[in-house]
Amino acid sequence: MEETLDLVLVGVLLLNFLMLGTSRLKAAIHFAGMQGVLLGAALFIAHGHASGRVFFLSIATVALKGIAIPSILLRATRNISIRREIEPFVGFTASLVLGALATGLSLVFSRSLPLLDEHAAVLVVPASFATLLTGFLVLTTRRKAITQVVGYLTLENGIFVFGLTLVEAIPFLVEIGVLLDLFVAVFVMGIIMDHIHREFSSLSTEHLTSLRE
Amino acid sequence: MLAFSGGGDELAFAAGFPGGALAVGLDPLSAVFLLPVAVLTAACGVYSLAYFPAADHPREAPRLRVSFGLSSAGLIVVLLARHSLVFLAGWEVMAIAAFFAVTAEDRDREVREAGFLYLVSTRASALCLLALFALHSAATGSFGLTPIGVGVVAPGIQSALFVLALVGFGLKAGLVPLHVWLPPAHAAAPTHVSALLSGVLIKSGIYGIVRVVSLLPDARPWWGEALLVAGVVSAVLGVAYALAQHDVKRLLAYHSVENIGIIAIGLGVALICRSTGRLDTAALALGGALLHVVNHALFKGLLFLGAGAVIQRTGTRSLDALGGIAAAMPATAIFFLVGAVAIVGLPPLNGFVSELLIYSGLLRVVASGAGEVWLLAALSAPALALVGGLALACFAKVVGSVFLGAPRHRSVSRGKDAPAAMLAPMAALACLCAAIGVVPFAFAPALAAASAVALRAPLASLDAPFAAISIVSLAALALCAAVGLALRARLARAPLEAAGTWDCGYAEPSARMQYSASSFAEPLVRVFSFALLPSVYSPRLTPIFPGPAAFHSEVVDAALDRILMPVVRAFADFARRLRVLQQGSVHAYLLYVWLALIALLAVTGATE
Amino acid sequence: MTLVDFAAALVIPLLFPPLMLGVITRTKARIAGRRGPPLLQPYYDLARLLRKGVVRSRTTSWVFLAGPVVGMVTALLAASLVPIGARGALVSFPGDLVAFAYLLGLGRFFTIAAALDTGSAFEGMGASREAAFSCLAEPAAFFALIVLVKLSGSYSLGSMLGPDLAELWARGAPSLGLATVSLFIVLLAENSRIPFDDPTTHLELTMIHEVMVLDHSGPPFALILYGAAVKLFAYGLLLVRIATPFHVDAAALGIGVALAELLVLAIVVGVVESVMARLQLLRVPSLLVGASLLGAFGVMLLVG
Amino acid sequence: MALWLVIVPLGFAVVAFATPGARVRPWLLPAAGATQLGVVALELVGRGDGVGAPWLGLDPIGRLVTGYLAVLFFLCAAYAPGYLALRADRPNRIFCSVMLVFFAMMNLIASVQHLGLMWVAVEATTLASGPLLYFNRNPRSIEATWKYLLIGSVGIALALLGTFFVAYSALRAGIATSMLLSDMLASAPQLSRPWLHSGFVLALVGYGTKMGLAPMHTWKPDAYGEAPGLVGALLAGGLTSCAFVAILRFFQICVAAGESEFARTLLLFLGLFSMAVAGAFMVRQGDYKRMLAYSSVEHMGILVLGIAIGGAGTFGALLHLINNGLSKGVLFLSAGNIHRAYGSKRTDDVSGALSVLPASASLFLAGFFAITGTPPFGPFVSEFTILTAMMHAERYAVAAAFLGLLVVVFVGMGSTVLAVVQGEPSERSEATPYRDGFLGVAPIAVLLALVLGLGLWIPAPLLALLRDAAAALEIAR
Repeated sequence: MEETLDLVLVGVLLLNFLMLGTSRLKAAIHFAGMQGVLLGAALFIAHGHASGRVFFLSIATVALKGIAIPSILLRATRNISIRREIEPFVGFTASLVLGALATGLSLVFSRSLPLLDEHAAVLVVPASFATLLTGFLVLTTRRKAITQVVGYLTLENGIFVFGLTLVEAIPFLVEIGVLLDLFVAVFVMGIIMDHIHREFSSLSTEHLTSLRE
Repeated sequence: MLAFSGGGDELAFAAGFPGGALAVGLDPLSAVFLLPVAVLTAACGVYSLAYFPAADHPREAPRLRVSFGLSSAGLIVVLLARHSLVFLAGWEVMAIAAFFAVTAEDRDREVREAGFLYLVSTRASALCLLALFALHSAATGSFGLTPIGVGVVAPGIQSALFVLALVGFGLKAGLVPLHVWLPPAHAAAPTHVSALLSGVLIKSGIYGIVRVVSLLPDARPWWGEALLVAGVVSAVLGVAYALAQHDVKRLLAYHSVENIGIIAIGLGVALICRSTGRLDTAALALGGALLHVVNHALFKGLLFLGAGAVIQRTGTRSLDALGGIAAAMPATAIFFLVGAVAIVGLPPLNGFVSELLIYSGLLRVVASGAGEVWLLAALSAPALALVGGLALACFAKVVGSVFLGAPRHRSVSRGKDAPAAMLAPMAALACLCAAIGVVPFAFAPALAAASAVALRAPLASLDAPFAAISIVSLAALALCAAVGLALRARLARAPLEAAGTWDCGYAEPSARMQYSASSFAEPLVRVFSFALLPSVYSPRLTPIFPGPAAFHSEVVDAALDRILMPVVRAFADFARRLRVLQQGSVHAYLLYVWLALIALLAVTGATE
Repeated sequence: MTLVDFAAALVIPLLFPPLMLGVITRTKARIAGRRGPPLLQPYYDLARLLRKGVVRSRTTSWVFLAGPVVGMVTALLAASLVPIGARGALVSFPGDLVAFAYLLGLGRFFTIAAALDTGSAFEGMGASREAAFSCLAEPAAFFALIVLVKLSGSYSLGSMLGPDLAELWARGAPSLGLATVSLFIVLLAENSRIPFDDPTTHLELTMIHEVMVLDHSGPPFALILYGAAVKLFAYGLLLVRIATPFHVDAAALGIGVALAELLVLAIVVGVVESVMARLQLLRVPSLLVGASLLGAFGVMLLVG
Repeated sequence: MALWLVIVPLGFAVVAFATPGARVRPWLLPAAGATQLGVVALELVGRGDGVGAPWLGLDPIGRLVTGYLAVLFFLCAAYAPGYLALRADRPNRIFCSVMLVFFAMMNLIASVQHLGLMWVAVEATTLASGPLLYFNRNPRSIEATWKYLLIGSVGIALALLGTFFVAYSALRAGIATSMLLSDMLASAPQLSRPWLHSGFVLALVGYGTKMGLAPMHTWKPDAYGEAPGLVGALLAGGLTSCAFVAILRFFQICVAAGESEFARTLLLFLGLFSMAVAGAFMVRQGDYKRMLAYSSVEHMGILVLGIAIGGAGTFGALLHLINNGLSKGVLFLSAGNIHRAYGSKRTDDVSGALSVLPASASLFLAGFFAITGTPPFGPFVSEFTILTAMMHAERYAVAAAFLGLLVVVFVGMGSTVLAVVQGEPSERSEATPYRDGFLGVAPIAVLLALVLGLGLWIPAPLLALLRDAAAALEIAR
């Protein structure tokens, strides 16, 4: 079981790097979606037993994180027909280097925290931190509003990974609530992005700096 | 009046506060301060009916009436409060209502700016008091303003309380260099509000200092010394600045700074004597200070009301534009003259009595020669004399340039004096000034009782030569009257010839050639230029046929324009540069969140 | 206080002062090699002025006449506070030295007001100078008196200048010496003598006291002249008592000695006026501040 | 039972969504507010029946905050019909129903006893307030909403991680964790310290973002500046208080774990920093609604500062929560009226409001004096209590900094407020026909009366509630 989980998490880490390295908007969204699918699987594996509840949660995760949310974002990209590139403040190579650095730091940081033995053995905690930091990088270095949502999604994915250590403690209601919140958040952001596009004919956040001191 | 005779009553009612019962009370100390409040509020209230009629100011007058009354009421609450929250509430009601009274004519930019400066100062003062009372309640475990027993509060805390009181109340009273708000606010306010402000409101600061010191059991000598030095500096600089003013209301305001300084000198001497155990001298000096509080309310109120009558008539506050008004407004001129003689501290009026008591305190400290503190008193007494001389020069200038000589202002033609509603309050105040000057002993018991409360000492009568003062005053009045009558009788028989003023042979003298107020003050301003830093705009005259040119000199307030404003500007500049951090970039904002997280985690990591 | 003392204290300030002016004038004349007017000339002048008519400026009000009256009355009252010799003064109480200064202040206030009432540029100028200089002289006088207060341990003129004055000199001679010098400077300044002011000058621009009273004439002018003499007398009395601390027990003799000393002082003033030139007006404040510093130095010497 | 507090507004939200008439719909808001007042009164009288337990329940903090929220919401809701009648050009179906959902979620935050569910509720308020902010539908409000959503959501995500960390601290200690507050408090002494500390920091930053503590406050001026005054009042008075409650829950755990010193140090630092940043940005602030946002930042700083000091400071902070919220209601609603009348929120354009809108401008001015701690208004009492606590704890340097910053804030705020209300009325006021009306002024006046009342007299039940709530935060002391 631990090996399978690690395998899935390695996949998650890999997707982080792909996301930092890609220059294409749609690809980034797809990577985030794939991460969502992997998380659904990881949740199933982490529980270690197949109850109806676990099954439902995994399916819901895959459905929302893997399918519904990416499709909202993809719909938003349809609006922007001309410039579909990611416009970073920090170059792709530099982003990759930073991502690697972040992953390394996550490994070090998770060592410094006292983990239970069963969690020390697997990649859960470092993968969580690494994904979190990747999300942060995407949030702060990518110019388009839509990439920021992708970053936020990745950030949430990182936290979700950490949640795998607490599968016993987190009640069903909370798990579903978190998922729903995320979905609604992206849904609302999607609507706002729609309006941004309508108002400014662009999704670049450069237009969103009129409110200032 | 009730409280002068006996001990104070206390009234308490319970309320849902963490602080417990809210108490008010009246004791002789409160009563001494209450008296001028009542008199001046009434006088200014009557005066305002004619000075600021609702018919001429439909928008401002109702608001002004309310705020005027509220500030007076707040002051009364302050004087009666025996609970720090009640005190603070009264304090702020007074201060904020006074703000609205000062800014009654808020369409004028100058008024708004002055009002804002006042508002900020009063807030700074209130926050000092907040700290004061918070520390007090933390140290004593109670919000009650009752004397603290010996040994309850550590000496260091007591000193901290004193310093907070000195700064907080000093801001309100206008001790230099905390006086910056005072001149502009007085100039901006409607004149009867200036009278109230200067006459009684700023005295709440004095009351606060006296009250707080009366609560503390162990007075240190340096408290009194600090107060004495602050008083001397305020008095000298206040009057020096006053001398350099061209605006009659600013001038009177600076005289308030001076008089507050004189009061502080008395308080300082009293505190020094209290800490060294010479209670009779302390009572004498404190009695003088308290009497000066009352006196200043009377004569400064009188002067402001008189000035207001002139301003209403002529529409200008500039001394250099006035002159010869005595002919048109004889009654106002006489009342103003009475106020001027009183504020300079000359016999036979009330200012002389209180200054004499304060001098007596100083001289007794010198005479006793105890420790090293006598030297401070020995240097302060001549400083007080200098202040007296400067005040004399200053009021000679005001009286001379406003009321005497020939009119410089077109609108001053022969006409009617101010209306009765304005003259009657002035007359009442002038009579009170004379009464205290001629029969000071009538007021001695009240002063003694108040001093006893403030000094935490048993009641004893003041050891002051009130009878001799009476004799000198009466003799001066009687002799002047006798000689004056004799002269009049003699002149009635003498050949009298009217002529133009002798101008040393110049053929065509005009009113504009009179010695102006600025010129009058020039020699003294020059002497004090090291402190006043006057800016002089003097034209260069070409040798043959010079064109029209004007000479102008101006003295700005050093504490405000050379110290405070640069600091404020520097801070505002710094704040403006910080705005770079918030330029609308959501990326930067997200970065701040992360930086905060990292910083806090680092702090956490470091503490483990 | 005996009856003789009382009578003396009442009569001398009234009658004696103009004589001092006569002595000064005579001294100056003698030094200049002239015979000079008679010693009693000031009395004749006063009598003549009192008989004369009055010319009044049209701009003036009652204040113009109040000036001379108040000036004279306050000078007389101030003089009554100073003891003649070691004997008591007419009125004496703790703090009377303050009353002395402030009574003279009242007189000055009204004199200045009267000058400003004429609306003349020249009189305004004189008033301004008078106000400025006496204001600077006041601290000097106070420093001198403070030295006495500290040494004598009391603050009424009667006991400060009482019989023990000689003993005070023994304890604080340097301080009292400085105080005497500073008080002499104050006397010259307050009474408008050279080097501060030249009563005999004819150029209005350089005058102080004289220019203030340009418009006065007849009886009011007599009051002014008389008041000035009384003021000189009061200051002189103070100065000679401090400078000559002897105690003469017999009442009449003590008074006689004091008056003789006053005449000597008048001669000294005359000599000073003859040998010195009038100071440049802009330098006057420096001299007065200097006098204050002398007094302050005297006070400092008493530390310890 | 506590569940009603959430269900009632949700029910009204459904009704509002279903109601067809745009004129009638706004009146559902005050109706919901009034009903909620009744429910809260019943809740506060009864000791709770345990329905919904252990997830929902009203501890003293919950009772205090739900009661306060009901009052604030009722008065803001009473203002709403008048406001929405003026904005008849805008559809209000979403606005009304979302506002009720938002209110329901705030009640959920205050009454929930489960850390995970609390997070869900907080995030839900973020999402619900998005449409409220976006009511004006102009480019500026889009920008504000975008920033609010993004920064808010990212911050909240960190809070979720913090919640997980704290839960893991129990797991690490070998305790079967349920994330229920009562369980966490009971097992607090054994919790694994590194996880607890990091978890607290994350929760503090996360919920602090929501609360608007500097330097996570950046969304605030934009959001408050662009939102209608009504929404600003609910955000500044209600939402920030709820986020504060969320932080208090974590603080409670720290206290129970004997780690109060650690938590207080962080709170002290953030509190003073927030006040300083707010002060610096309030100086020469030319936009009076942004100025109110910085005032909110400042007062959030005061709240955490009070908790950081402890003792009477805790009491003061809880009292200040109410005082600040009600005063902010006064300020935002009256500022909204002024904004409406002048069509501008720049002080360059707006002056002489006292002449144009005597009632609103007077209330605005009174609100300014109230919020800056002028007696006899309520905030004075709470700030004074906090200051007394500082003196009592002998934190003199903190007290000096606190007072110094209050002066700076007063100067900054005062110059802006006075520029608006005083002086000659500017021509901008001619541009719109809006003037004071009963519906636009009466609710604000009632709010102000409450603020004044709290400065003069604290009713005994409220006093008891405050004391209980403060005690709940001071167990380990």
